[in-house]
Amino acid sequence: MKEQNLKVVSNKALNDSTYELVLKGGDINMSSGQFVEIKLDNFYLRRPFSVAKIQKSFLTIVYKIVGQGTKEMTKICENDNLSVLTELGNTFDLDKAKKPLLIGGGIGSAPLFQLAIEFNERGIRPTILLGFRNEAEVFYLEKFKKLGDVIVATDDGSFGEMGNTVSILKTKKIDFDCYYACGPMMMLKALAEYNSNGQLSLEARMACGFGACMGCSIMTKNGAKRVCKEGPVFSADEVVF
Amino acid sequence: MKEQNLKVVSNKALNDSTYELVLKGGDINMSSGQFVEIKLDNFYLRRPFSVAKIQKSFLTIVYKIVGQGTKEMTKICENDNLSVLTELGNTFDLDKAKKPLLIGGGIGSAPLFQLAIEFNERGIRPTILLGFRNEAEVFYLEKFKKLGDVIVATDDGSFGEMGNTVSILKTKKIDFDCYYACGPMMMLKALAEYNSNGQLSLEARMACGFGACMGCSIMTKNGAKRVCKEGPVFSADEVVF
Amino acid sequence: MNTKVKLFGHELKNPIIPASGTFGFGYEFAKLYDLNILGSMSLKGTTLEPRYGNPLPRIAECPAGLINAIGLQNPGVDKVLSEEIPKLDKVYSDKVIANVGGHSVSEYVETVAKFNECEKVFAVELNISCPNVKGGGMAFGTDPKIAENLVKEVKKHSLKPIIVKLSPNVTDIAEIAKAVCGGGADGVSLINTLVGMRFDLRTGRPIISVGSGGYSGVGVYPVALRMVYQVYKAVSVPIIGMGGVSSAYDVIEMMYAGATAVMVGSQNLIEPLASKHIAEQLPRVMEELKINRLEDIIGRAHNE
Amino acid sequence: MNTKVKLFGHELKNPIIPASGTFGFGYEFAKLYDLNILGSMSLKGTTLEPRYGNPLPRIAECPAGLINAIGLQNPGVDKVLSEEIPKLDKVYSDKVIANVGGHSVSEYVETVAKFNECEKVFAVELNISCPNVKGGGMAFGTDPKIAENLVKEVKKHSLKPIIVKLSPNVTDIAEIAKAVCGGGADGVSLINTLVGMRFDLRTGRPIISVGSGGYSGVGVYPVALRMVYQVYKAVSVPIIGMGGVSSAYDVIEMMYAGATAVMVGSQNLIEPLASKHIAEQLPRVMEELKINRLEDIIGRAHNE
Ligand SMILES: Cc1cc2nc3c(=O)[nH]c(=O)nc-3n(C[C@H](O)[C@H](O)[C@H](O)COP(=O)(O)OP(=O)(O)OC[C@H]3O[C@@H](n4cnc5c(N)ncnc54)[C@H](O)[C@@H]3O)c2cc1C
Ligand SMILES: Cc1cc2nc3c(=O)[nH]c(=O)nc-3n(C[C@H](O)[C@H](O)[C@H](O)COP(=O)(O)OP(=O)(O)OC[C@H]3O[C@@H](n4cnc5c(N)ncnc54)[C@H](O)[C@@H]3O)c2cc1C
Ligand SMILES: Cc1cc2nc3c(=O)[nH]c(=O)nc-3n(C[C@H](O)[C@H](O)[C@H](O)COP(=O)(O)O)c2cc1C
Ligand SMILES: Cc1cc2nc3c(=O)[nH]c(=O)nc-3n(C[C@H](O)[C@H](O)[C@H](O)COP(=O)(O)O)c2cc1C
Ligand code: FES
Ligand code: FES
Repeated sequence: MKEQNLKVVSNKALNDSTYELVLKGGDINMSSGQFVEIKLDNFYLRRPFSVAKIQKSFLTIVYKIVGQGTKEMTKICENDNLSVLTELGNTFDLDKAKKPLLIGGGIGSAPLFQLAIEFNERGIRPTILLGFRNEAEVFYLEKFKKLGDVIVATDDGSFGEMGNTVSILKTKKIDFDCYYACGPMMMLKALAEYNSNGQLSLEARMACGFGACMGCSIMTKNGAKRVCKEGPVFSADEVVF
Repeated sequence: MKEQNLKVVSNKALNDSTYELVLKGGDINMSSGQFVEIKLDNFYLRRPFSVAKIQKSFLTIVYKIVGQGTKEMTKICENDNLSVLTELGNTFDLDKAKKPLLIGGGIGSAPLFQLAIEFNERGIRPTILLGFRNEAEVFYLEKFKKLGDVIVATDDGSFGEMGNTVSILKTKKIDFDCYYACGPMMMLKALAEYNSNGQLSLEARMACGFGACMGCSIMTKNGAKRVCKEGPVFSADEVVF
Repeated sequence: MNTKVKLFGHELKNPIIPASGTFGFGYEFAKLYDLNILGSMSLKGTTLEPRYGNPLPRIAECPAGLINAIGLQNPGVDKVLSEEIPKLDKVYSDKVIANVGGHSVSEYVETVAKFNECEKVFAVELNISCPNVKGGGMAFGTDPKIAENLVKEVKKHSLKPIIVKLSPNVTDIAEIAKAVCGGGADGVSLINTLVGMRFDLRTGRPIISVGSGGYSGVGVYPVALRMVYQVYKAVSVPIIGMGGVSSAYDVIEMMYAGATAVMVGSQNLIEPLASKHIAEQLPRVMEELKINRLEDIIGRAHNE
Repeated sequence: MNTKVKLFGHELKNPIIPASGTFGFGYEFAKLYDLNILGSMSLKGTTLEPRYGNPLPRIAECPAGLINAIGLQNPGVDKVLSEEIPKLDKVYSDKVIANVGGHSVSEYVETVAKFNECEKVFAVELNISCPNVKGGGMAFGTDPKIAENLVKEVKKHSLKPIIVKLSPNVTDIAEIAKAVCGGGADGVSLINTLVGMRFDLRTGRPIISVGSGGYSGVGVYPVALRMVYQVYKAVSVPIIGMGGVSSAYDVIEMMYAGATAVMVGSQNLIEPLASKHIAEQLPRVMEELKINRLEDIIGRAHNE
């Protein structure tokens, strides 16, 4: 973990409710699955966000407006400086898959982008299953298509297949050995019940984000683990939902 | 009273501990004696400052670093926007004097600058007695000299006369009919005891600054009065110290 | 968006009420905005006799609020009735809440009774929780028996509904709430200020002239919410919630916790248009949260 | 600048101590900075048996702090002694304070006694004020008789000085402080968290899984200062002050109020280097305020 001051390169809307924030700074030594915590003016706690892309000293996150803090974040401007804790949490384990399936639910698709990049760096083109509520929420589609074979589903069928990631997974025959999923807790739970051979990136309300407060401890088959420290990536077969 | 967003024109040091902040905004309808309240980021209460100069839509305050808020104010930059309550408090009564004496103690000299301007506008050149702790604290000297006959005293004699405003007033023969004073409470008290024909600009710790909280009420011979509303300028003979 | 709420049969156009002591007697704010946007207002704490209050300094800043020790400065109930309320009546057409402080049961009783004939006042808020008055104020608010007895006596002589304002400086606020309801309180309001202190970095001495004072502002908000929630579980009279409210979102949370109406205090002092802004923001926030009728959400946090 | 203070004969190089529950067992912070800059540290609350604590969410944000309801998650005293403290010992050379929670007198007694042989620990802090554990924790801290009796029993079996950590959720904290001193407490620490709540704007339900939790952070600072001041007047044992401390200026104010040492809690969570920064800032602030020996200012607010 490091506390860094990063400069805002850009902060732009990808769709009505989703933004992309690009930061530039000294020393970004991170991999897919890890997250950062951003300090916002006038908010007490930092806000955790997965890295969506890491490239040399550029760090990209993709965030969805869900509350006061993320609403405020849309006002961040180019050249602003942000205090960011970097290198938080563990990483996805890429060794688990020869034929990976990446499953993203809504904004949970964000960390899968960096994961897809890393698989491509290993010469593996993953299958990518993305679920959104509706067409308006889709983001990064063209970018994902460059990195893998993409299936998109929307709850209302306004784009791609109609359904959610779990229903698609159950009905469509997708060839994969291990899946990597991030999205709403409900989705992750349904996935884990359906197939335990996967990795799940979890969320929890956090105070510190670096292991000091026990605010984010979940129960696993191997005892209590902190989402921010032993996680956010857990094996689908160990999480006790 | 008005709540306004004013733009910072400049914020520069006059000496080691004294700064001048110039703001520009819509509608500055104020006179000498009145004050403004400035909202600072990360501080709950606004900070009250007398206007040192008003010129069309430009408003100047002169402030001294005494605590966390004024220390933070030195970081205000050109083009920043500040939320300011303007047109607060009453004004000096210029009609009281044909031969005015303006008495400033330290940073209390600031509001006397606008007062001196107003006397000049009436064709009256005031006598101006300014007391400082030492040479390093003197500010606006050349500017004051253009507007009146200036006597400067310092506690340690490092500049001008040695002594404080009250001792100078007692020993030097100064020709005046009514005085106008702003400075530390101790000085104002000594002045009022020595000569009751004057106007005093008082300070008090304030919450609102516009008459709502009763946080700043002083006792006067005419009952309780709010420094922020019936004041900050009071007649020397009415204040109960 | 229906923002109406009812208190003791009296309908407020919205639940936004400036809190006692942070809005004077209201009329001075009329120069800033049309007060008729407000659901009601709670007047400055009034005592039988005029009071100057505590020596200065009465105010100390805190990272997320302020400490005050005004000491109930007010012109006395007679002048409030003959001068202040008539002035307010000219600029505000709805009815208001009188706020009464005191040092003894008889003083409270006598002061409250004086409002009986005042049509502008639809309820009297009994401040038994002021931490800034020696030998009175808060003492009435921390002992359930003393509180109950006071309310009983006051009720005997009052023709108006009595709202009892509760102190947060207690181990069990629900116990006090039950006691004042036992005494006949028609409603409760909470929270008053938390006792707090600050010290002068240079001298080491307390900043407030009388040592400690009452702490209010956004810093007390989570405590206020918890206490409103607790009291809602304990009693069935309407609750007026307050403490650190600074936005329409905060109003909604207070109402979820159990408040029928919400008072805005310190925020008026740092942002003079606060109560107006909150009242204006409320319908927009209701729309965002898909709330059609504000009364429907009172106590929603308690639904299973 | 002499920043040394003494607690029970043990000399601390400065009064800065990370507060229990906000610093884990310390060693994980050693990757961030050299812990030896800290006067001491208070370990995560420890119970006889391992505890998972409360379900998630355990954290809710507030405008000037946070609410936590961890529920004393810890690996149990045996593992703390055999694994956690040895790990800490490798990266921190000074002695530390163990923090003990419990559900019954016997659990407290047994857990405290286990630290008797642990050289790394120079004092045990008895948490009788945790609002997050049902049927224990805070109940011990709000009734003076129960508190006194607990301390008495613990003292019989402890070889270490006992610091009793007091709850701010009481009408009269001085009364509890006197009671625990009557029971033999060697020192007191305060404040623990204030009970607070937040509600989900969308559902209306409490955010914290168990409803309410403990509120801490800069928002509690004025309450903490007042209580330290009150307790200093009431008892003569050393006081460890905490609650909302976020700078060396705050440390000075706490000491003026009566604290011999000062704990830094929530600030560690939002600014990982907070305790280090405060320890570094302290001599500079002493110079600015013309304080040569820090011990001289303890309780200065009480000088006439
Ligand atoms: C490890 C991790 C990675 C994440 N990655 C992303 C990402 O890449 N993109 C993205 O848009 N979001 C991500 N989130 C969720 C994101 O942190 C929240 O949406 C955000 O904090 C909400 O802040 P707010 O102020 O808008 O919401 P508010 O509800 O106003 O926030 C109040 C408090 O609740 C917390 N909170 C609210 N919702 C959540 C949530 N779902 N998870 C955790 N804390 C929450 C906030 O952090 C804050 O402390 C991630 C969360 C975690 C734990
Ligand atoms: C009507 C009026 C006019 C003023 N005009 C000027 C001026 O022209 N130039 C100038 O430099 N100063 C002026 N002051 C004093 C100025 O407001 C304080 O020096 C300033 O608020 C200190 O803020 P701080 O954060 O640095 O100090 P801190 O001590 O950190 O502030 C803490 C709190 O105490 C209050 N406070 C501290 N000292 C004073 C004080 N002497 N008077 C009132 N409140 C205080 C602050 O406003 C704040 O609420 C004036 C005060 C008043 C009431
Ligand atoms: C300056 C000031 C004066 C107050 N005077 C009174 C009063 O006279 N009577 C009363 O019942 N409460 C009084 N209060 C308490 C407020 O009405 C309110 O209960 C408290 O401030 C909490 O709300 P807030 O956090 O929104 O300010 C006063 C508060 C402040 C800040
Ligand atoms: C996440 C968290 C966990 C805590 N756990 C404990 C604990 O185990 N034992 C204890 O005595 N106090 C615990 N506390 C209370 C703190 O030690 C401290 O008393 C309180 O937070 C006030 O200080 P602060 O405002 O500086 O945080 C905890 C506080 C927080 C925020
Ligand atoms: S958020 Fe503090 S331990 Fe995970
Ligand atoms: S500061 Fe509020 S009335 Fe003067």
